[in-house]
Amino acid sequence: MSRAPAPVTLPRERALALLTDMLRIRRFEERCADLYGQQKIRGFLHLYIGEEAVAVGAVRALAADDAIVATYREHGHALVRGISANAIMAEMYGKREGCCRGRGGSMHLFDAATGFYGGNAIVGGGLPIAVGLALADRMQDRSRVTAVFFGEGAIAEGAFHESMNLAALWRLPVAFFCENNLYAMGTALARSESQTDLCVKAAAFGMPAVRVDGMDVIAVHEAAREAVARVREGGPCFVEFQTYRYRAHSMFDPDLYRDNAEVETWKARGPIHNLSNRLKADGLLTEDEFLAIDADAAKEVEAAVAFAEAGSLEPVDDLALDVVAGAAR
Amino acid sequence: MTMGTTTEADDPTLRQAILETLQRIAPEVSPREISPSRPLRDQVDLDSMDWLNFLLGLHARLGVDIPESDYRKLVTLDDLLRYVSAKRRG
Amino acid sequence: MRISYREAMRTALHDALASDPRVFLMGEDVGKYGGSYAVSKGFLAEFGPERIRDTPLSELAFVGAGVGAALGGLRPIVEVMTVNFSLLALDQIVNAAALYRHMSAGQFHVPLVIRMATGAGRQLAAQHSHSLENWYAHVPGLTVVAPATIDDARGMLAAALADPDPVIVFEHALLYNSEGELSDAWRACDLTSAQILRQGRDVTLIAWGGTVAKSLEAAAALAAEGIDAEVVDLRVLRPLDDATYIASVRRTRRAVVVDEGWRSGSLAAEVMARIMEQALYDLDAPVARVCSEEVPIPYAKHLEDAALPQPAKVVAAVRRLLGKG
Amino acid sequence: MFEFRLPSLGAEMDEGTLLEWKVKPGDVVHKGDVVAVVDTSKSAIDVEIWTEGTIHELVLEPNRKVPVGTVMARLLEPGESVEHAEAEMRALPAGAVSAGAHAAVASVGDAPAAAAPAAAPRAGTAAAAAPSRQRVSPAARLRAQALGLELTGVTGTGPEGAVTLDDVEKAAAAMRPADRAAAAAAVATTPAAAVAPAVAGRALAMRSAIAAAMARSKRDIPHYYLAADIPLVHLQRWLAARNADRPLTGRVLMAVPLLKAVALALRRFPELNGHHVGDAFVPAESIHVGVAISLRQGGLIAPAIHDVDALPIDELMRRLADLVARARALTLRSSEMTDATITVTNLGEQGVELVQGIIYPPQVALVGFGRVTERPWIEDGKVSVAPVVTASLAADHRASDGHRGALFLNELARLLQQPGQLDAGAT
Repeated sequence: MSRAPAPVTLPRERALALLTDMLRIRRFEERCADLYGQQKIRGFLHLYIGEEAVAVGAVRALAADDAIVATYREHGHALVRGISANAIMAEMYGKREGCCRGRGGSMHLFDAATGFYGGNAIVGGGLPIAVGLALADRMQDRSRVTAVFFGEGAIAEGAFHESMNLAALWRLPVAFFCENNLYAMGTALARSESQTDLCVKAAAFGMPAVRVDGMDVIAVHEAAREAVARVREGGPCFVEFQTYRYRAHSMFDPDLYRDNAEVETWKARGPIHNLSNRLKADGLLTEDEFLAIDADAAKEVEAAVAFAEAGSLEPVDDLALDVVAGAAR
Repeated sequence: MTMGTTTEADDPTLRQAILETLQRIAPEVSPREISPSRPLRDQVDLDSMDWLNFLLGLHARLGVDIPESDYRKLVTLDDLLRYVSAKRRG
Repeated sequence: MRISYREAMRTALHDALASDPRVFLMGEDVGKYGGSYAVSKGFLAEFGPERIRDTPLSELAFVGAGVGAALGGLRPIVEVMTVNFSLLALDQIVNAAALYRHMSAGQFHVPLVIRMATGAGRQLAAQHSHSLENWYAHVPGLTVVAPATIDDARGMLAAALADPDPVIVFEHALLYNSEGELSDAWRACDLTSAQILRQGRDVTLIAWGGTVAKSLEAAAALAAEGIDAEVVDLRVLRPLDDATYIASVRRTRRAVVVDEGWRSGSLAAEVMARIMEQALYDLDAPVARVCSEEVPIPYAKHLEDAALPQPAKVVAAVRRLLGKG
Repeated sequence: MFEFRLPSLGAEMDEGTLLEWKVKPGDVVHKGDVVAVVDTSKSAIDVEIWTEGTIHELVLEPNRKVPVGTVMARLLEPGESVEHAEAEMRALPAGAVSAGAHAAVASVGDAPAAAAPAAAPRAGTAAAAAPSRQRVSPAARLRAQALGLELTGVTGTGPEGAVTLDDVEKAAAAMRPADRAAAAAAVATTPAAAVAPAVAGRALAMRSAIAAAMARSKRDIPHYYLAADIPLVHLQRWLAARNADRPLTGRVLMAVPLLKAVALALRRFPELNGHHVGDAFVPAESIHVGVAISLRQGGLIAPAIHDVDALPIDELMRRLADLVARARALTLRSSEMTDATITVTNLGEQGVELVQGIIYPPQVALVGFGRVTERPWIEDGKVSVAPVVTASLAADHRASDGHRGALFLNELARLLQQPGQLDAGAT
């Protein structure tokens, strides 16, 4: 990897925006790990560190009114999509000021205003829903695209195959964004799939399928833009983003299934310094500017922590709210 | 009732003894509800066997024997008090 | 007007499709085939393939697509051919449809109607004879109904579609051919109340779906013995209308719950528990139940009959409650 | 070996609760011995045994309510050995051995295990000692509580014999208002009054027993009713003279010569004295007069005085006093509950003149006496004022006819006017 960085093909402002988002996610999640250790955040916490380029590049490729269906590793997508760090952090604190008033937590972030349909903690669970959202858009003559994010682990689920089939059969506007981080919890792809070429699987449904370097945010962004445009034109599209999570699957995971060398290799390709190095090489970013962006990201996160700390608790009397419309039954 | 006639009839110990004897025969009776001047057997459900047992009880407790011929004099609680009191003094 | 349950259901679907462009029907063989119970016969020609949508055999995906379509502003009616197949879609029903409103703190809701045939009695053997209403009735966020009468077959669907949250409609397969008078009451169908179908003084038979007719039959037999049975059709299995059946049991002081589900963990058990909780001191006998025997439903007719609640079993249970058994 | 079973102590008795054994294994019992106290709807009854023997095994645990006919005890016949009895027991089919016997065997078999932790109860004995709990539906229990009714003795019509709300309501409806008030008051007051509900419960049970017996009587027995006025000038005079110089303990109540006269008259009218059993009347060999005794807590009981026709007046008085006392204390003997061959009721003390009674089945006649009143009386063409009683007869037309009934009342009148003859006892 001693090659000179590839030149940045995006306008500076766009590229800096991507960098900023990646830094926001990184600092936010690092703080989450810290807060988890302090027991401020509980439950399951799945961190996205290392994979930031995928959420940033892909979400930034969507139009403002497009829909997103995400997984339980979705803080990054939520942040990029525009849910405030305050609302997300407060949600993880279980506070009333959280985006789901403390009912969802880390795995179930929802936001109607930004078309963010969760936050699904069932592997593959979001895929059929994305198909349905797209069906509704098609039947109501809306040009919206639904982007559904899922890990490569979901490909083993029936829901993946059924949803791909349905979306292709009905030519529905779904962008299937597969975040292939190589491990379904602790099970490596090769240990769970007879066919490890995911694009072959997608192609079997008669759907365009692309593989992209998920550590390169610009590549991600451009591939996603292309895919979204195709989807909007007519019919679903599959994109495999090859990425890697630096941290374990969740906070409870001792990470015994992969060796340090592998992790270090991927870290060397880290999306943030990958982009910042290229921007610096192209003379588009100074170290001071980088530090300033990073400081802003840290500031946003600290503000979010303060916001969450200061938040209030949902009254227990409201426990049964929002089970069904009106009073709970 | 004048002062002069109340001495025997108002002997509280005697009254108490008679009422307790009556209660043993008729446990449901509340002594406070018995009017001393109204016929006793109108107030308390006493058949001839009860009456006999009542008199037997009085005899055992107070040592008074009441001949059958005197039964008709003993209509009210006051009658009994006077009668028994007189007998004991007699 | 005398019509069949199937016709009542078909008319209800037709009404819904005709009156609301957001409504569409989706499921296996609902279009070209006309519905496995012929409920949607002719609809494809009238409403077109977009709104009468045949699906592949992928319950998980098309029920999930129903959830997504509901989230996306439509009013999908998803037909799962039988409750047995619904198990393939259980994840989407339980983990998605039922939870979205709560997980999102009310930001999203899922106005989805899922219809499915349920129950045994046609010698379809173990994998096509389940009564799993209780599984769904267990889950907060779902409304579960079981139309047993012609009026409900006609009227419940509109109420279900008007509900902003997921409603599961269990149609007992034996009912499609049943006939009855359609009264004006169908217009007032709600998703909240149980209904007393027969008044009586001595015992309350609590039934729903396929056991309603059997309970009415049992009540008639009991009447011949001088036992006056009240029959309550629960109609709505979640939320249970405690007020109606508890009030009935308070009057009659005895109850038999008639449930085609298996006894262990049955909905009958839930109803009984609530009677215990709320009306113990009004009871004159232990609450009883007649459920399916705890065996997979067998194929052979005589075995199937023996496995299921039957009027005679209800009659016997009532006799025991009255000290006459 | 023979079995001693719970006897039926009355037409309406279907079951009883063993309160207490008066004997223990090894005791030798003789005819007429009281072996147990059994609670019935009427009262606690001393149950007698009518066979000689030695108690081998007490099968029934106290506080258990069992149907009439249940084996209560096993006895060795005179001369029979324990070994023989046990061999006989073993020969019985398994099901024929009572649960109690099983329990006893089990505890013996467990004996070596007694070295195990002392706190662990032995299954056999624990099971045997568990008192059987009366089944009462929750609704019935709540209602009974509200009414202050002790349910012991109320027969249940629900599943497994459970007392139902209807059973309580029926029993309550049959209660006298005074009982109800007393019961309700007892509920409202202190634990010291806790006995009152028990009494009220008995009243309830007795009420339903009376209801059952009387309903059966009116349903099954074709009654005819006769009455006759009988002057008691001589009797009253005779009685007054007799009591005048006697201490209280020696005095005789008017009821006694009335009872005696009935008994003597019956000697000539056997068709009024006995029982209707199955389809036929069976005249009794003895004259055991059931005396209707009203209980203070409500209800009515008619235990028998045996061989009244043969008893001297003083003895009859003693028996009557004893019977009334024990009836009110609810300690009657089983033979007194079952043996009456006719019933006499004396409602005259309440002021009524004419009684038209209902026969207590399976008896066939009931004699009633009204109040002794001063009435104008014409005899030998002369009008005088005389104490007069109206005697009535309710009789079973299946066993006798009105003509004979009328002759019986004439005979009764004759006897009551010749009081001197009443005391003889002998014919």
